[in-house]
Amino acid sequence: MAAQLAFEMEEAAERGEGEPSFVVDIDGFEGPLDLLLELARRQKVDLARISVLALAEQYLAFIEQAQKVRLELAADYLVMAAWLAYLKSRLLLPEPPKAEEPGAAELADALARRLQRLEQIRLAAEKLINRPRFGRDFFSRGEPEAVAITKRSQYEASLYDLLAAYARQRQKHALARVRLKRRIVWSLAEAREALSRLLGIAVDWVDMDDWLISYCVDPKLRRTARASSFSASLELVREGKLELRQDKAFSPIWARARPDNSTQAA
Amino acid sequence: MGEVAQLFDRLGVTPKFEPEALRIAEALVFAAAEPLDEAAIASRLPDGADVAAVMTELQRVYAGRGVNLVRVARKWTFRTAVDLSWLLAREDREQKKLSRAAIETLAIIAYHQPVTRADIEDIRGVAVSKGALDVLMEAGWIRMRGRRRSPGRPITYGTNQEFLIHFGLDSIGDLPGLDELKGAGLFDGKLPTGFGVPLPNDDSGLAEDEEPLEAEGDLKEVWGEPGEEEGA
Amino acid sequence: MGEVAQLFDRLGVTPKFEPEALRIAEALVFAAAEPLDEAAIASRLPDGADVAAVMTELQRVYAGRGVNLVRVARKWTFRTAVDLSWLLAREDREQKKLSRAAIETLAIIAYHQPVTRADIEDIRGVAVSKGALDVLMEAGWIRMRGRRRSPGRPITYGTNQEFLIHFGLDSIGDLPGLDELKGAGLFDGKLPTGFGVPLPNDDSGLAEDEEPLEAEGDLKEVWGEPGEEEGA
Repeated sequence: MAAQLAFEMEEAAERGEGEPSFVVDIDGFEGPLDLLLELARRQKVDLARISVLALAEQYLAFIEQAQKVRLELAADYLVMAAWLAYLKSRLLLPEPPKAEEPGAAELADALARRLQRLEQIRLAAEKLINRPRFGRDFFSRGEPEAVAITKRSQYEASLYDLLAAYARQRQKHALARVRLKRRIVWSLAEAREALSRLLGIAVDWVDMDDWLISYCVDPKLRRTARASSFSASLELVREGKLELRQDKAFSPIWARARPDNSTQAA
Repeated sequence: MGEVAQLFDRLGVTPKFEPEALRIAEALVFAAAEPLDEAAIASRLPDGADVAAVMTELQRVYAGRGVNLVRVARKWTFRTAVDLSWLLAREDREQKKLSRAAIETLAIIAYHQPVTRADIEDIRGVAVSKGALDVLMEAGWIRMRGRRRSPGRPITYGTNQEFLIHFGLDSIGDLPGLDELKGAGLFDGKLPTGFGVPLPNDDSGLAEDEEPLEAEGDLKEVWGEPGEEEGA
Repeated sequence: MGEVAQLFDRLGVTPKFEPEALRIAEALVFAAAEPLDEAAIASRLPDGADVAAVMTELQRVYAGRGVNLVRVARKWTFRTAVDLSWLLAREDREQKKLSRAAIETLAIIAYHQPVTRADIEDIRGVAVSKGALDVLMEAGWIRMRGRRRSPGRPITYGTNQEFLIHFGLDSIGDLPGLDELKGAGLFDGKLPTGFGVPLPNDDSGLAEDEEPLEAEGDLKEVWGEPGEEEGA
């Protein structure tokens, strides 16, 4: 609203005569209904028994004066003025015999009820806002005691996580496992250990093939056993712990522990 | 414990529960940062203790003291006595003063809930002033409840638990001046059908003529509106 | 106020100060965000009130109650009675994600149970990571079943009912087999012939090569091990 000043009806209506004198600060109103309520209060009667006609006239007079001093009124106020002007004319004219629209008295009554309702809610608002209020009139404990929290972990994993983890690992190691199967071999160390044991028993020449078969029942292992033990036997020969003999190519290989004296002779 | 029993003896009161129940309830409500409902209190009381009787007795013990046991929003909490507010008023606790428009809007929402923006405007005879709803939302006292099943499906507003706590009300039915309003028969008038419920209702359930707000996007969208809707 | 005086009368106590002073001190200490020293309290009491006497009396009033008035660092504050501190303990469940090593270990236990630590290491191709078994035990999904009848008599592990509940399985046999895992795209096609996924079995009965865990002492001893066993 543009009006900043107290709008003094009395002064504005200087040339008028017998106008009720009152001071209205238009800036302080919360819309036309509020203004109407204020005007109604000035009738100093119960809102239920208010003269709506008088009220309409007062409102219209107020608007007229406001326009004379070129106050810019919000559209709301003007709409209300138009409606009240219509109501006023309806109230002054005799009622048409068959009313299609609500009668003037009904309209007036509805307005009075609206004002009453606003008045009531205002009273209620006042009561509400003047109640003792939290943080202003009463306070909670300033230092509430913290609840001690014992953390208990709850682990989370979905079935998908579980299955994916399983497949991932099995997949990763599937190929490695295959190699493991093929690697059913006699390592050099294993062969050497077996040969060393043999050295304890075989004082005389033994056929290495016979001996290997007696150790390695599984035929699949024969090749790896032969290869590893041959390499191991060469190692033992180099160390002077074993003697090897082969009569001709592809004939059996004979082995025996090297006698102690020959070790010393060498 | 013995001392509490002694206290009761001296007061000539025979409680219908173990004194221990009283101590536990007292400790719980005293320690809590927020009001506690009876179910929460009962869960810590010895089996079979009558929580309502315990709380009534505790309330009696604290009546007239510097700290009182009060019931707000159907929950129990300790509060400094209202008559000592002068003692504790501090500047830093001063609250933003609400505009007259905001106060009236709050009252309309409280007493007539669930209400739409149009309902509020109808009662006040003026467009809902800029930011009035925002201020109330920000204060944490009102909430969007749903939408009215009517053309345009307007948002309905109501109060929440914070509202009850702030104004020290046990339930919305304890609003001051409610009887006068009811007596004046002003709950009907020109309000839409279904609005004629004689009592304000802050039930979390929706009214018959309400439907839920659809989604978060919906809420946001609506919440962006007030500026635009500003008429006057 | 009158009620407080009455209370004192009934208690047969004659205070040397106005009952109002007691109420004020009570409200002050209650609402304060930190313990208050006597000077701060005295500044709000009616002139001439003996603050020490007031506090002593207030302490007496609260003695034996669920909440006590205590003096800490020469300042006054309310505290939950020590014997009721259990009221203020609360369990908080914290959601933790299982580590990759732990979930892999769990998966192997689930499919291959009963398995020993060495079995798991053999399948995974790496040493069982530190604490993976501990975590699974803590999560409550695996159990020690018994001992394998083999050198060193290693502990065998299996899953339990909690495991089934957590993963929404009706029985351990509901874990998908190879074809289903393949169908779900979890295995790509390049698997060697003879590759299989065992039909998991969490029977509570011991397998042929298992023997029972002997005693509790046994369990404890074993349970102390994992850290040490941690090799690679």
